[in-house]
Amino acid sequence: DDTKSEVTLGVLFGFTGPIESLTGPMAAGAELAMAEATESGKFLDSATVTSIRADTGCIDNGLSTSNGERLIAEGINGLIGGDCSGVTGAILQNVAIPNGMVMISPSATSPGLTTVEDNDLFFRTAPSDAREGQVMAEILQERGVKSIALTYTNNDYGKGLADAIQSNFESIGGEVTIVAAHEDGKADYSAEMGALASAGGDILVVAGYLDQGGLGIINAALDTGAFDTFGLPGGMIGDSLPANVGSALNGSYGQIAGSGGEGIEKLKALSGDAFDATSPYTPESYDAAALFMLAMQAADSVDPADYGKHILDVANAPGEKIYPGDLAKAFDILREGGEIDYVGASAVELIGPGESAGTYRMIEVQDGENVTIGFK
Amino acid sequence: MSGDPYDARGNRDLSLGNAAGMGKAYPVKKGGTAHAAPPGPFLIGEAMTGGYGAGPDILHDCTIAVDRGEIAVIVGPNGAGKSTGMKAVFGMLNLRKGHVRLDGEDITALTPQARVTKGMGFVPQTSNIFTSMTVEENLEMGAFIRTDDIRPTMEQIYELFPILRDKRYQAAGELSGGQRQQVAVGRALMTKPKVLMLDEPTAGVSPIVMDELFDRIIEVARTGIPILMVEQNARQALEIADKGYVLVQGRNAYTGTGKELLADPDVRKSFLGG
Amino acid sequence: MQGTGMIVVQDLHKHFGGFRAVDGASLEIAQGSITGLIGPNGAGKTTLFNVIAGVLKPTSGRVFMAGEDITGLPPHDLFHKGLLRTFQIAHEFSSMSCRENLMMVPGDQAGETLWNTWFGRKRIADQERALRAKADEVLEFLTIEHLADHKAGQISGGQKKLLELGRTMMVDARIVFLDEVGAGVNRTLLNTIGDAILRLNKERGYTFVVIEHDMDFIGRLCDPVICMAEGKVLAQGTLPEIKANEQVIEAYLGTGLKNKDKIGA
Amino acid sequence: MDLLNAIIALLNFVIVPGMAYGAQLALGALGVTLIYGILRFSNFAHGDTMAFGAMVTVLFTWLFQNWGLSLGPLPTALLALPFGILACMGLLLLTDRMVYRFYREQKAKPVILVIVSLGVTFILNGIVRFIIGPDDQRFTDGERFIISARTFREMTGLREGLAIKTTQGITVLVAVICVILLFWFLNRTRTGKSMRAYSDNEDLALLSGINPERVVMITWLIVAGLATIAGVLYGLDKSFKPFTYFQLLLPIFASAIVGGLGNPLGAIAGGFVIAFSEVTVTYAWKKVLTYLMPENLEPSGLVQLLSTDYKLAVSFLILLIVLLFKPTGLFKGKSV
Amino acid sequence: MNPVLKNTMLFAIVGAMILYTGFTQSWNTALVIVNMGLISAIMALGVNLQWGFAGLFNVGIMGFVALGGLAAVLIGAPPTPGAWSAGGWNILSAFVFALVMVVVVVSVRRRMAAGWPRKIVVLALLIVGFFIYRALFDPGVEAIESINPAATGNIGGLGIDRGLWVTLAWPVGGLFAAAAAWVIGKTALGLRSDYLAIATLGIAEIIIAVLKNEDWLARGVKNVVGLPRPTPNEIDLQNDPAFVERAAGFGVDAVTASTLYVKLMYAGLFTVVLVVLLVLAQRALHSPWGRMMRAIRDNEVAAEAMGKDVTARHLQIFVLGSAICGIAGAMMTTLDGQLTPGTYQPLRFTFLVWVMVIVGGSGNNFGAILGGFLIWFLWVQVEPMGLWLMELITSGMPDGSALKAHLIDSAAHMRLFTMGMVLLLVLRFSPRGLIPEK
Ligand SMILES: Nc1ncnc2c1ncn2[C@@H]1O[C@H](COP(=O)(O)OP(=O)(O)OP(=O)(O)O)[C@@H](O)[C@H]1O
Ligand SMILES: Nc1ncnc2c1ncn2[C@@H]1O[C@H](COP(=O)(O)OP(=O)(O)OP(=O)(O)O)[C@@H](O)[C@H]1O
Ligand SMILES: CC(C)C[C@H](N)C(=O)O
Ligand SMILES: [Mg+2]
Ligand SMILES: [Mg+2]
Repeated sequence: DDTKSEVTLGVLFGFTGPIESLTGPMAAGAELAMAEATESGKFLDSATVTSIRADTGCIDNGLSTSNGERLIAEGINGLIGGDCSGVTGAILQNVAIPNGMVMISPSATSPGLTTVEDNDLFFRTAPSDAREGQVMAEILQERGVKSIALTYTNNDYGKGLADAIQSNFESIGGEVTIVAAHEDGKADYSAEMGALASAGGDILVVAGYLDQGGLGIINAALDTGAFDTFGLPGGMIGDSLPANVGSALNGSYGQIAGSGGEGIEKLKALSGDAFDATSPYTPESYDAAALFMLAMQAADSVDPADYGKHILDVANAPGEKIYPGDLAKAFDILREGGEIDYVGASAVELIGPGESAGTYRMIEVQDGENVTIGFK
Repeated sequence: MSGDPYDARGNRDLSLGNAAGMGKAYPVKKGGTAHAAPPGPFLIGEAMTGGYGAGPDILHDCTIAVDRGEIAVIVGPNGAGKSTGMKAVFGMLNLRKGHVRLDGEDITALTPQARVTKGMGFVPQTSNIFTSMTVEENLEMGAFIRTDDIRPTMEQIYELFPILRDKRYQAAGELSGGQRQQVAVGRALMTKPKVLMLDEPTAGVSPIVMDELFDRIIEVARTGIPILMVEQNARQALEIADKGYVLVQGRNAYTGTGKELLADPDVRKSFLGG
Repeated sequence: MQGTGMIVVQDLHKHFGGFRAVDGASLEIAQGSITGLIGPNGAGKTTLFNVIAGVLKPTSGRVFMAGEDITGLPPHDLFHKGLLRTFQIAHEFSSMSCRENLMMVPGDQAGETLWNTWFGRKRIADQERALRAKADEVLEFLTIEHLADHKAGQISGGQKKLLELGRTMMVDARIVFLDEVGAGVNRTLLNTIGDAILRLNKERGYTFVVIEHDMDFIGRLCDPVICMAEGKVLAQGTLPEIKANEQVIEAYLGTGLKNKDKIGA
Repeated sequence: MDLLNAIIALLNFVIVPGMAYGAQLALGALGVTLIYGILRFSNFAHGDTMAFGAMVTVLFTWLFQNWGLSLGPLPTALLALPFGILACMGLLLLTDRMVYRFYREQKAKPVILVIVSLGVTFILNGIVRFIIGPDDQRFTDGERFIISARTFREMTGLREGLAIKTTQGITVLVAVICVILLFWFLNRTRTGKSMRAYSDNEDLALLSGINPERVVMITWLIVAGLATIAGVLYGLDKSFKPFTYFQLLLPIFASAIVGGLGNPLGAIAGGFVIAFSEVTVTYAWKKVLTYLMPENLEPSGLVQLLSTDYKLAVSFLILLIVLLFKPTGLFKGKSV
Repeated sequence: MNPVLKNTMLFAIVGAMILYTGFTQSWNTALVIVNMGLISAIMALGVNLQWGFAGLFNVGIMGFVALGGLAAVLIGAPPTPGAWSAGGWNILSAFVFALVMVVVVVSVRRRMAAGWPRKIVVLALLIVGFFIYRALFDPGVEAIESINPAATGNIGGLGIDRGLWVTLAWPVGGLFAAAAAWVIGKTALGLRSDYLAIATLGIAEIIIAVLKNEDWLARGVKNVVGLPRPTPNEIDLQNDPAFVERAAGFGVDAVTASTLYVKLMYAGLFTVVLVVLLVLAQRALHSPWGRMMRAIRDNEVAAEAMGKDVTARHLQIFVLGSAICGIAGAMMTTLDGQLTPGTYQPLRFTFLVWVMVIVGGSGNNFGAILGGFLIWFLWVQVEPMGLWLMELITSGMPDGSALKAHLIDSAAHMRLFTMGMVLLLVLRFSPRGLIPEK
């Protein structure tokens, strides 16, 4: 099946379950890149790229593995996914590695995945949370924050991120008054709020998801008047948060993986009204799909064994910088044997075992909008 | 934790799998209507054939009837189909053959609750009280279809069974066996029925209450209300009966006046204990 | 040692909330007797049974069986000590066949140990055969052999009571408590049951305690008879003695004449 | 030592949120308990029924907001609530007709109904997400606070603020009213009693002239009302998101059970037990103690019995303990 | 129709559906379904034992499954160097201390007469005990968790990772679950139906909470990945010339052959477990023991009066059923190769198993097994079905219409919708389950 005119990419996300509201835009982002490649007519032998979606439930290993196998059976050439770090590990071990399938996750950010044995098959366009912790600690320090209360969503992402923030912040002399987990999708966060408020702190750092427990925590904090400024890591950055919370969020700040607004702006322009390009991990999803196709183009093959090696090449310098919407140009360069440096929507820079280096966009909420105030 | 000995539901942990509250009867399908029928006894279940659900026939061509002012008593060995016959008359199982007529109307197709509105009252043999409701509420439920003042009737019931007055606010499930039986009969009497059907009303009640009960039954009958009754206390029952049926294996075996049956040596020996 | 009786009950109380269902009852059941227990509805007979049989915990008081204090022992222990009982409201195993209802009773079945069910199948098979024969015998005696394979939940009210009695016949008991076995049972059959009770009493030395409202039945079987009322023992003696007792007549028996004069009137 | 601030801190972070959450659970538990009490099965679809009713209300609220209708300081959703209830009634009667009635006629065991209701849950799940999507939806308007923390602080000059949200107030009020009404209805009215009679002994209910189908219908209608009210109030206070309604099921069932199944008073008691056990046991007393203790004795740690990670575990633990002492719940509930 | 024939046909139908998946999708997919089907069937068997035969309403399955998973970690994961010396012994001594404390409290309660003094002594003992326990426990935990938290930070396992020895984790998983079930049973089995249900549900949540938050044990939500498997590694097989050659002999490429080979091996192992458990269960149930259990289920009071120790029997079957769930849980974790506490959700691990039991037919082991396979098949395969349904519905609509886009977008939510539909349909046509109890 080495036909180079029909490429399929599997999109394996949790369309149902705890992050079901994130995955819609994510998948749409990935498919946008595929459509772009198809329309360019310059990808391989004017290949059409189609996606096959399948569900992970975010938390269901069994379902994820089955669906992974199903995608393999459908003859996919690359696998975009999984989304949550837990199932991503399961898919990697049980589907990708045995089948020699390359897998790029746009959103699995757990530091644990950095060291996992992956036969060079696993990449991610999102940085490990270990890095974000460092960045956030620096930002807090620069703003003169002395003490923080910290709450995280109780999964490997939240826990890893919280650990990173805590250790980095403490090592530069800050005080973490409390680290309290919160479960997503729960009915009520009064208990967490009570503990957080009691512990106190200059600001409350919420290492959660913006339309999950994170939102609930922020609402509870504002309602009770316990905190009025929040530190917002990547999972909390998105247009829906200021929209949902309202003016009370003004002045809160944070960071999200991403470089120069350029990439994301281009993606926003590209997506138009079709979906929300700033939704978390949507840029990364676009980039994951793009990376697959660029690597295939570079290897001139759709066989994972061939193109896998090229992923790092196309993602990193040297070469021409490629942004969303530039795929056609990139295909041309690659066809001619040139080099590209894919920047994409989320400033992709793959380091180490193939994960995003993590340039971060510093955000502050002003007048009910996320405003980029710098980069780190 | 000790179980409630009267808790006929028994198993404590199978509650979810227990069909209590879902009922055991297979009542007539809704939507049937009554229509005029040839004259005959006030209440008659004629040539009834049928059984439970899709199971085998229990009743075979069985006829039971009672007329105004009469007491009719059904006797027979255990499992003969006496209770089944009563239920059939009340529309609690689907008849495959036969008719039920009440007061010149064919009511075979009526649901039980429609028959209640037509003036039939019934005390079943088992699970004949609302165990979780108080005695008084049990009586109120007996009068569910009535719209007039029920207090006088309730007073009468308490007069008849004084113990119930003492226990009026107690859950009926906490009563003794005989007390429950009294509640059950009281509930049926509350309906002020046009015809009363009793399935072993005296099982487990003490002699003194039994006498009272028979008294009251006679009294009720004398006001013109027909009474159809199953009894294992057959001799006492047949003594006051105008009509007696002996059922065996779902069929009418002997029929006659109460006196006749009492006198019949065959019947005495086989069913009345000599 | 407490007393000499098979069962000795000392100042037993059972209260439900404020209500005293059994209120200081003391009695003694002689070894080898058939004792009748009568009393008005709500006198506390069944409650007394339940306390003795371990279904209910007494509020106070003690119960002895053959000199041993059995107060508060759970029913299954009492069963193994030879104390059996029937229930006033039949407690059949409704989804099991009538035969199985009987076969489950004996307590020393090898097949009730998991290990044996896996690795001792021969022994179980032998035992089962014997049990089955025994059960069929009992069913036949109760005239319900045709119901052997019927589900017990789907037999008539009276048949359930028979099955209830049948269970006590599956094992060798020392004392059997019968709670209104007769209510709802055909009188002809009740006579046969009475005969069986007498036979078990004579031949095997079972002690019986019988609650019944049918004075004929009591009269045929029981000596002595105990009458309870309002949770206390009202009187004790032979049936004629009891029948002559004014208090008993007033509380329980009544004159029995009332409806006689109304018939035909 | 500053007693007033300590009390206010406790009120603000424990009592008020606990009350509101407890009332929310109680409202949900009322529906569950009613179905259990009358129809005799644990209805897993209740969470999604709440979601459905709330969804319809949200849609109507948006419509009204578009038209410019409003209730002043009260949320417009209250205006839309009747429509949500009506739609929910329709839905429940339809599911009863299409699904549950069959099993009733079959005399199916309650556990079958439980699993069937799980099937209904899945379907409702799909329908709700299909219509309104899986995302958070905002439909709150009107005055957000009865009193906000800032206003309170300015008014009293205390360091601690006390916030009471309008929705919290409404929720508690409505929950209490619903319980009283339901209790009165079931225990005092003829229809209510006939429903209890039906649940006690269906055959005998037939013999008393009670129409079972009517009882079932009334039950579903009440449940629809309760579910929609509960769903909307929850949505107003927190947010409307289909997924959380399914998650809400667990604490709701816990409330109904710890209070005693089938008993409306139990539902409200259970709701508060669950809510307060979540909030209090993991509460960090540092703040309160700091106000109470002389300065040099101020606690350095959080003074927290258990970390909030275990809040759910703790509330279940408390539930277990209650059940061990009261095996059928606080209010002697039914066990079918 | 003759029931044996009917049942065989039902099994054949499910088999055919899986085969069809094999032919139309891939044999790998089919085998994945088979393997999880086997595990599900075992879980269903355990639940059926408790519910179908003893009437115990256990909805804490998830907890036992998770404990089984924990066993897989503690047996299979590599030991963390230095963890034991850093804090392991502390923790262990804390546990021993706690155990001693419980014994002391119990014996004090026995010895002293009831009343205020006893209450005070007991309470004092408990409080003091708790603080000593924490004093022993906390430093140990801290020490262990600080050993390279991103990669380990846990106590580690025994590191048993050679071939079939890995399966040792399965019986150990059963033991873990059994031990937990014993404790739970001792306290909660007196409860009735739904009250027992919520109690077990709660305990399961507590178990999960512990697994999620006690990082020293199995890394909590940070997951343990790369657990050993009893099968050879696919990559090794692919690099093994002999294997490649043999695969070529069958006309399959090495990758497919290796993945199939591994899955078949799993399937074989699982089948052995299932068959053994099934035989044991069948024998037990068609014996006086089974009869006794049914009697207890039907009417506890009467069974008790007939000399059956209801409490003990309940405890026995609760422990057995839970152990089976534990075994299945360990098997599943070995199959996944990782423990992910966050994935333990009641819907997936408790209620889905219940659906299997009820749809299959409670009270019948074969029913439970059939239900396990069927429901798992549907759980996985309704997604494409839902999509297909949506495509069918929208096929008539013009491309680019908003409704069509909306419908296709919603296809993922149609998974549960379709599942619900199928569930209702099955139960509609056989309300007592596909293979009902006789
Ligand atoms: N669980 C209970 N709660 C409250 N009262 C109870 C309970 N069980 C029994 N009683 C009361 O205790 C009294 C004695 O009941 P018991 O069943 O022992 O009577 P009995 O002598 O067996 O009567 P019968 O001849 O009618 O069977 C009755 O008045 C009854 O109402
Ligand atoms: N719910 C049921 N389902 C199926 N069969 C039943 C059911 N109830 C009773 N039967 C069968 O119907 C037959 C007649 O039962 P019925 O209850 O009418 O007897 P009965 O004459 O009232 O006996 P008794 O004097 O013992 O009350 C019995 O043989 C029994 O096996
Ligand atoms: C999709 C994301 C919310 C997933 C998250 N970053 C994780 O690693 O679990
Ligand atoms: Mg009868
Ligand atoms: Mg009695």
